[in-house]
Formats: sequence, structure tokens, C-alpha cells
Amino acid sequence: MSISKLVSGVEDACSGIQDGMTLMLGGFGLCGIPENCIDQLVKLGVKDVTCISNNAGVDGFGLGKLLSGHQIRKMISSYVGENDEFERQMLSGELEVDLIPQGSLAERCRAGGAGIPAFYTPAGYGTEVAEGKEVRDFEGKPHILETALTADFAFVKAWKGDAAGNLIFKATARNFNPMMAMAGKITVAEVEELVPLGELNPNEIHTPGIFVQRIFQGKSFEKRIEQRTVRTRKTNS
Amino acid sequence: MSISKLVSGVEDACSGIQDGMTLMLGGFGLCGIPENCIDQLVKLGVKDVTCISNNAGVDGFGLGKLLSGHQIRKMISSYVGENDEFERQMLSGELEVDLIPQGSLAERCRAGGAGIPAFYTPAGYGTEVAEGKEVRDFEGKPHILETALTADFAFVKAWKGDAAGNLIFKATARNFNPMMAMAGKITVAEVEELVPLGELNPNEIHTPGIFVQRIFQGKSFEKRIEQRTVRTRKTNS
Amino acid sequence: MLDKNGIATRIAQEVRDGWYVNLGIGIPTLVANHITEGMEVEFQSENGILGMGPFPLEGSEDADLINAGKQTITAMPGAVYFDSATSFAMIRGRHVQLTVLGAMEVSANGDIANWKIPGKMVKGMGGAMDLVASADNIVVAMMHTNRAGESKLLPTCSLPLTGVGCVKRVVTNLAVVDIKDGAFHLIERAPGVSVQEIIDATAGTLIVPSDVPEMTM
Amino acid sequence: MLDKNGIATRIAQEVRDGWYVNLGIGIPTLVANHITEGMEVEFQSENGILGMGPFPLEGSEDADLINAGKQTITAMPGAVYFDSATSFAMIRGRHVQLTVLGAMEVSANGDIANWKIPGKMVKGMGGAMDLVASADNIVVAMMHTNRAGESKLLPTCSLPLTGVGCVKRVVTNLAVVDIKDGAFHLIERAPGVSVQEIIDATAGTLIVPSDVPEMTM
Repeated sequence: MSISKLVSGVEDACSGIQDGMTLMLGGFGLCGIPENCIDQLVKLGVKDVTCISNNAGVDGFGLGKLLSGHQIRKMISSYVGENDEFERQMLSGELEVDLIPQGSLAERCRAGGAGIPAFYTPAGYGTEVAEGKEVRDFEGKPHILETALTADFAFVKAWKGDAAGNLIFKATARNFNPMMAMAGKITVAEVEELVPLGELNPNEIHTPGIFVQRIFQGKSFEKRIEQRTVRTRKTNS
Repeated sequence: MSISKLVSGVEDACSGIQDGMTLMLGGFGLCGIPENCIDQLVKLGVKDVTCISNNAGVDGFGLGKLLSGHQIRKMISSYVGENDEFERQMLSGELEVDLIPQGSLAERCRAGGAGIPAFYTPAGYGTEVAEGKEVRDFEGKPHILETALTADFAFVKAWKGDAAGNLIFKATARNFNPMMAMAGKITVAEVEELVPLGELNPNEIHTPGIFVQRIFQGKSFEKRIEQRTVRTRKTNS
Repeated sequence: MLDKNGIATRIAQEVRDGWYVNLGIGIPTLVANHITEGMEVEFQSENGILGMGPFPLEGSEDADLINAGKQTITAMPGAVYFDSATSFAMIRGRHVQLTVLGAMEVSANGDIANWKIPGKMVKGMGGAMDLVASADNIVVAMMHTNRAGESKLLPTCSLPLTGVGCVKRVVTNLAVVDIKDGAFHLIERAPGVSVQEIIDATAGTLIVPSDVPEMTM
Repeated sequence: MLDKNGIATRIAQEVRDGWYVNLGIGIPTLVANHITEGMEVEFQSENGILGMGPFPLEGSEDADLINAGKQTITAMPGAVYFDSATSFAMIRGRHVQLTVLGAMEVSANGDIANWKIPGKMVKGMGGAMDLVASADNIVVAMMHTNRAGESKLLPTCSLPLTGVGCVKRVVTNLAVVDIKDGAFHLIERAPGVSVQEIIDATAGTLIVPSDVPEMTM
């Protein structure tokens, strides 16, 4: 009999979050971010959290909501270029920031979930990122040692999910969500569509339910588009 | 315009294989093994190859075919218990064998494909597997350093595939195939069903075509079952 | 004295609601048949399935759906398939709460040997080294003595090790034995087995409390 | 002198049949528009798509389908989606044959800086550090000088580095410049640009052959 991860809603899903915790949040830009949980974090008013997220949202949306309430003590990200308030807090020293290469961020989260405490990567060798890190040559090429990342809570957003915690993501909304699901001590999944057990094809599941501790049907996803780029139907080029 | 990996058949797919090469072969037991390519390796009579495969087939099937022709110089596997000829060749010293933990084997193949030259794992610490390997403590627990594996050719077997090299595996026939596809300099995929480009849902593909250099429609898959275990319809228990 | 199914039945009592469990080949596989009805438990097989079900009905077996023992199986509702790297990410990352596996030898400090007899038998470790190096709960299921009647619970293992200091509990045909502080601790007797029989069959230091309850099966 | 589309057009000539290509934000993105018709090329976007197509028709944009520049896109037949770890496995594992990205500075030994101006601008490196540390072919697309008119091709970079000794070729509004043996090598002039103009706009050592052909566009 499968193990149920179903909780009633975002309140239950986010219970136990405390000030000072380390949180992972899936998404790339505003694509595939856990909107419901972010709103709940604002509502709960948790403070001094460390957020591990590829980006920091935009002013007033995504993690930007937590930033404007000064709820974040430290950000671990790879790219934060879309957020003026972020840049202001960082340059003024209000916000501690650890910028790391995107591939290393993804791999470090996966490593955290996979019981790999550390690995070598060429990314960042010879840069600020390598400062204080072990350097070792493999086949004549220098690599740096990167360590695993884990989190007290990981928040991911999926397209479909079931009570067993199995998740399917849609298109490029997958991004960091699967690795962060692996790396959370408590992983919370909000889904656009909660389907009956057995409806997901076991061959098509991206994140096995074993990595998810709590799942709920999300509400009112805004799914804001950051850069709406289109071809006009007239020219069709 | 997508990059075509389609070749006419197993002969083209296996062209360029030379004596002494390192080959990876997907599959767990006899499940998900590249039957067509194994037969072609027998036909080509390549010698002194190093085979990286979780298992070594059974007498007369799977890699057992290469073993009986003494084509294999060295096996890198995790479990070889189903093959008498294998055990004979190993104990007599005809066959060099490197046995490594299954999880480390999978991760080392993935690392080879992912540009991670080495990583730490707790598996094998304090055992023969750790001999000559660096030991390092992380959070008070000893880990050993394992290095990446790559191969001149990787042979994988998929359920469905398209000309772009995208692959979908079926059920537990997936096993080592995706990681070995990543780690082959030339990865050859034989598929049960070659489908027109665009027919595979991009959200459901297990192995992106970028990891596959050659793909062809396999023939006469035997798909032998190693341990046929069933419930009888009468008792239905 | 327990038979193999008896050992499996006793080990099934170790399983807790909400646990993911990996069962090794042999006696451990039988544990699945003895889980309390209605308990939320999922079985992980390291070849790539979570939510393993019973053997298929005759005629409906699928060569592409097997367990780590290469047996044809079925999938339960809510099951999921995955590749070997993801499978061992689950195991190494401690997402699996219980591992049950067989052993040729277990030592009083929790070492286990189950993959090789030098010069005689070399099957390989399969996933066992990853499992024992990672899991928090490792229960060994085995006969208390080998075919020659020699104890498999030893001061130190004589065979090449699979893992060091990892076994927490051993369930045999004679007893439940815990391992801590470098010694075996007798916890329960199998039905009809005397404490003396267990002492005689245990080569490593065995701590015996004044009262040793019989297993409740 | 080339405009941004001109630079992209020239870089498109670097692309070979059968290559997977990663295009950075800005000028590099434009390269996709100038690939020779019928050439088998696939664009990888590190946020998780291979086989990226053109922008969607108005009204059919999908918030769940974007590129690394957060722009709404489409998928070509044969496209595939994947997670960020798999994406960088492709990049780090050298499965992507060409990376085109912008830069604030490039040095004569192939160093590149494009992610940070201390105390002023900190956008982060995104995937750039992984890309430049891994790709065999790294082509930088940028203007030859900055807004203040200062050369961006320097003896050494003054800004925090993104990668060391990795850039092989730079295509600017003025020239195609290769980097080897610690120096810039002038390969081609942009249409209507004199060798002297390029020499004047290049702060690092520039090796100039006797004959410098004009780009064929």
C-alpha cells in the first residue's frame, strides 16, 4: 500500500518552518516556482531564512515578495539580474549573497539528495568561486571540489502529482525542481493538478514520491511571464 | 532542424569498433540489454575488449555470448552470479574482473557523461573496493573517492526512439541504459520501435538525443526472462 | 526454531508505517508477504522500481518488469520506474528507511560479509555495499549457522567485507540479536529455542540478559 | 562596422552541421536567426530544452516554456525537456559543441569576465562559468569597445573572471580575433573597417598578418 504524502493545503504543507532555516525553492526565473508556498512564507512571516534558488524572483513576485519583507538573510543563487531590490540589499550589505555557477548549483542539490557529499567540477576554476576550495587536476585539467547542498525544507512546483508524491513537471518548468525535491529534509510539492493514485504512468514520472514528504493541490497559479516574446501572426516569420 | 542519428542497421551502428576498446552495455540481468549489438559484436569477432556492464549475462545469452568466445579481456561489473563460464574464467585468471558496488557503477557512468571526474561515496569504505582509493571524512563519516567511467562505445537498448536519438525506456528495462548513453564517446541505441520525429512527447523522453550518436530499429528481440516467477491463476494469492 | 518464512515474518515486525524498504535476494524477499495489512509501506528494488507488487499472474509476466533478483514482478498503483543512478540516489541519500539483506558472516562490531569467498565463489556485491554504507536501519536475515554448523555471528569476519560497523540487528532461525558496543546482544529467542542453544551457536561475544523473551509471531 | 545582427551573422558561419549549440543572452541569441537553411543544428538552452524553436505566435505563448533568457519560446519536432542537472551534464560533459556568449572583457590569454562589476553590478554568472569551463569551442560575441570607448580586448581582465584561458575566438563589430599563445590574432576585418581601426581599438597584444581579409557575409 503506497505511502500517502497528501496534506490538506498550503498551511499544513508549510507547518514546522522556523526562523533561520535553510529553504530550497525550485524554478528558473518565474517559471516553475512554488507560488503557493512563497505566499505562505510571506504570510507566516518567517525571518532570517537562507534561500537556495537559481534566481531571486522579480520585484514584487516570486522570491521578490520575501525580499521586500526582508525575510531573507542569505541567498544562494546563480543569477539575480532581474531584481532591483535584490541588488540594492546586496550592495548595501543587508543581504548576504553566495553566487555559484548554475551547473554547480544543480549538481550540488542533486548531490545533497543522492548522498554524494562532494564532487569535482571544472566550473569556476580560476575565479572567485574557487576561493578557499580544493583544486585538483584530472587529465591535466584543473577542477574544484564542490560540496553537497541540502535544506530543511524544499519547495517545488509540479504540473501533476499523486498522493504517493510522484511528480510530473511541464516543459521547462522542470528545471531545478527535481534536484531540490531530492535535497530537502522535508520536501513540499504544490501541484497544478492532483490526480488519483495510479493515473500517472510510472514510466513518465519525473520525481519519484520517495523524495516528497508533503503534496497538495495548489491554488490560483499566476504563472507570470518574465519576457513575453512572440512572433506576430501577420508576418509569421 | 534536428540532428539525425539514424543509421541503416546494426552493421552501420557498430562500425569502427576495434579490438581492445572499452565498451559499455546497458541492462540489468537480461532486462534491457542491447541484444542486436551483442550479436553483432560476436559476428565482428572483436577481441580483448573491456566490458562495463552491471552483469555478465548468462551462459549462452547476453554477454555470455562474448564470454564463450573469449572476446572479453576484462569485465567491470557489480554482480556476476548467474554465469558459470564467467566464474570459471575469472577463477582461472583468463578473465580480468573489476567488481564495484552497483550504485558506484551507476554514478561513475553518469559522472563520465556529466563531466564530473570524481566524487565521494560511502559505498565500499573499509572493503576491498576502497583499496588504493582516497578516503575522506564528511560530517564524521568516511567516504572514498570514485572516478568517472567512460567508454569508446556505449550500447543501449530502448523501447522507443526517434531519428534525433531521443529515447524512452520501458519499466525496469531502463536501469543502466541512460547513464551509459551519457558516458559513451559513441553511443549506439537499438530500439524496439523507431517512431517519426515529433511523435515522442518531449516531456516523456528519458534520454535526450544529444547523448546518442547512432540509432537503429532493432530486430528479433528475444527478451529472455531470467527468473520467471508467477502466481497461478487458480490460487490467485 | 524458525524456517525462512518464520525469519521473514519476524523481520516484517520491524517495518514501520510510512517506510520505504529495500529487500535483498533470498529470505529478505519473503518479508513482503508478511507486512501487516493496511500498513503504508513501499518496496524499492534497486534495479529501478518503487512500489513493487506481487508476482504476475501466469501468462502476464513482462520481461521488462523485474526486481533486483531478476524475478518477474508487477507494479502497484502509485509505482514509479527510474534509472540505476536515481535508484542509488534514493539509497545513498538515505531516503530508504530499512534495508533487509542476507549475509555469510556478521561480526560483533557490525561488519558484514556477503559477496565473496576468495578462490571459490565470487558473485559480486551488487548493490549491497551501497545499501549497507547508507541505510540507517540494516537488518540481516540469515541462518544462525552455516551448512557446516559453524556460527555466522563471529568476533570478526573472515571473509572479505561488504561493509563495516553497519549492521544494527540480525534475525536468524534461532534469535533476534542486536549489535552495539562491539558485542552481540540477545533480544529474543525463536519459539522453542533455548538461550543455551543460541549461546552455543554464537561465536562472537553474546550479551545475554537475565530474561530473554520468546518472539511473538 | 557590424551591428548586432551582423555579428550574429558572422558567428553563424562558425556553426557546423551536426552541432549542438548553446547561445547566451543578447547578441548570441540572434545567431539562431542566421543559420544556413537545412543545416542540422540544435539549440540547447540550459534551463532545460534541446531543440529550441522560434518565438511563439502571439497568443500561444506558454509560461512553462521559456529559454535561459526567460523569453517565451517554442519547441521543434524532436525537442526534449530535462532538468537543470541533466542540462549541465550535457554542458560539462562536452556534449555541446559550441558556446556563444557575451563578455564585458576578454584577455589575450583567453580569460573572460562577464558577470560582475564589484560594488556596482552583480547579476551573477548563471550558467556561464559552467559553459566556459567545459566547452571546446567558445566564441565571444561583443562590441569591440565599451560605452566609454575603451577596448574590451585587454592584456589582462580587470573585472572578476568567469573563466580562464577558455576563449578561442572573439567576433566583434570590428573584427574576428582568435586567441592563442597569449595574444590576439586578427583574422578578419568587418566590412569597411581598416586594420588600423582594429589595432587602435585593441588594448591587448594584437598579431596582425600582412593580409587581413574582409569578412564574407
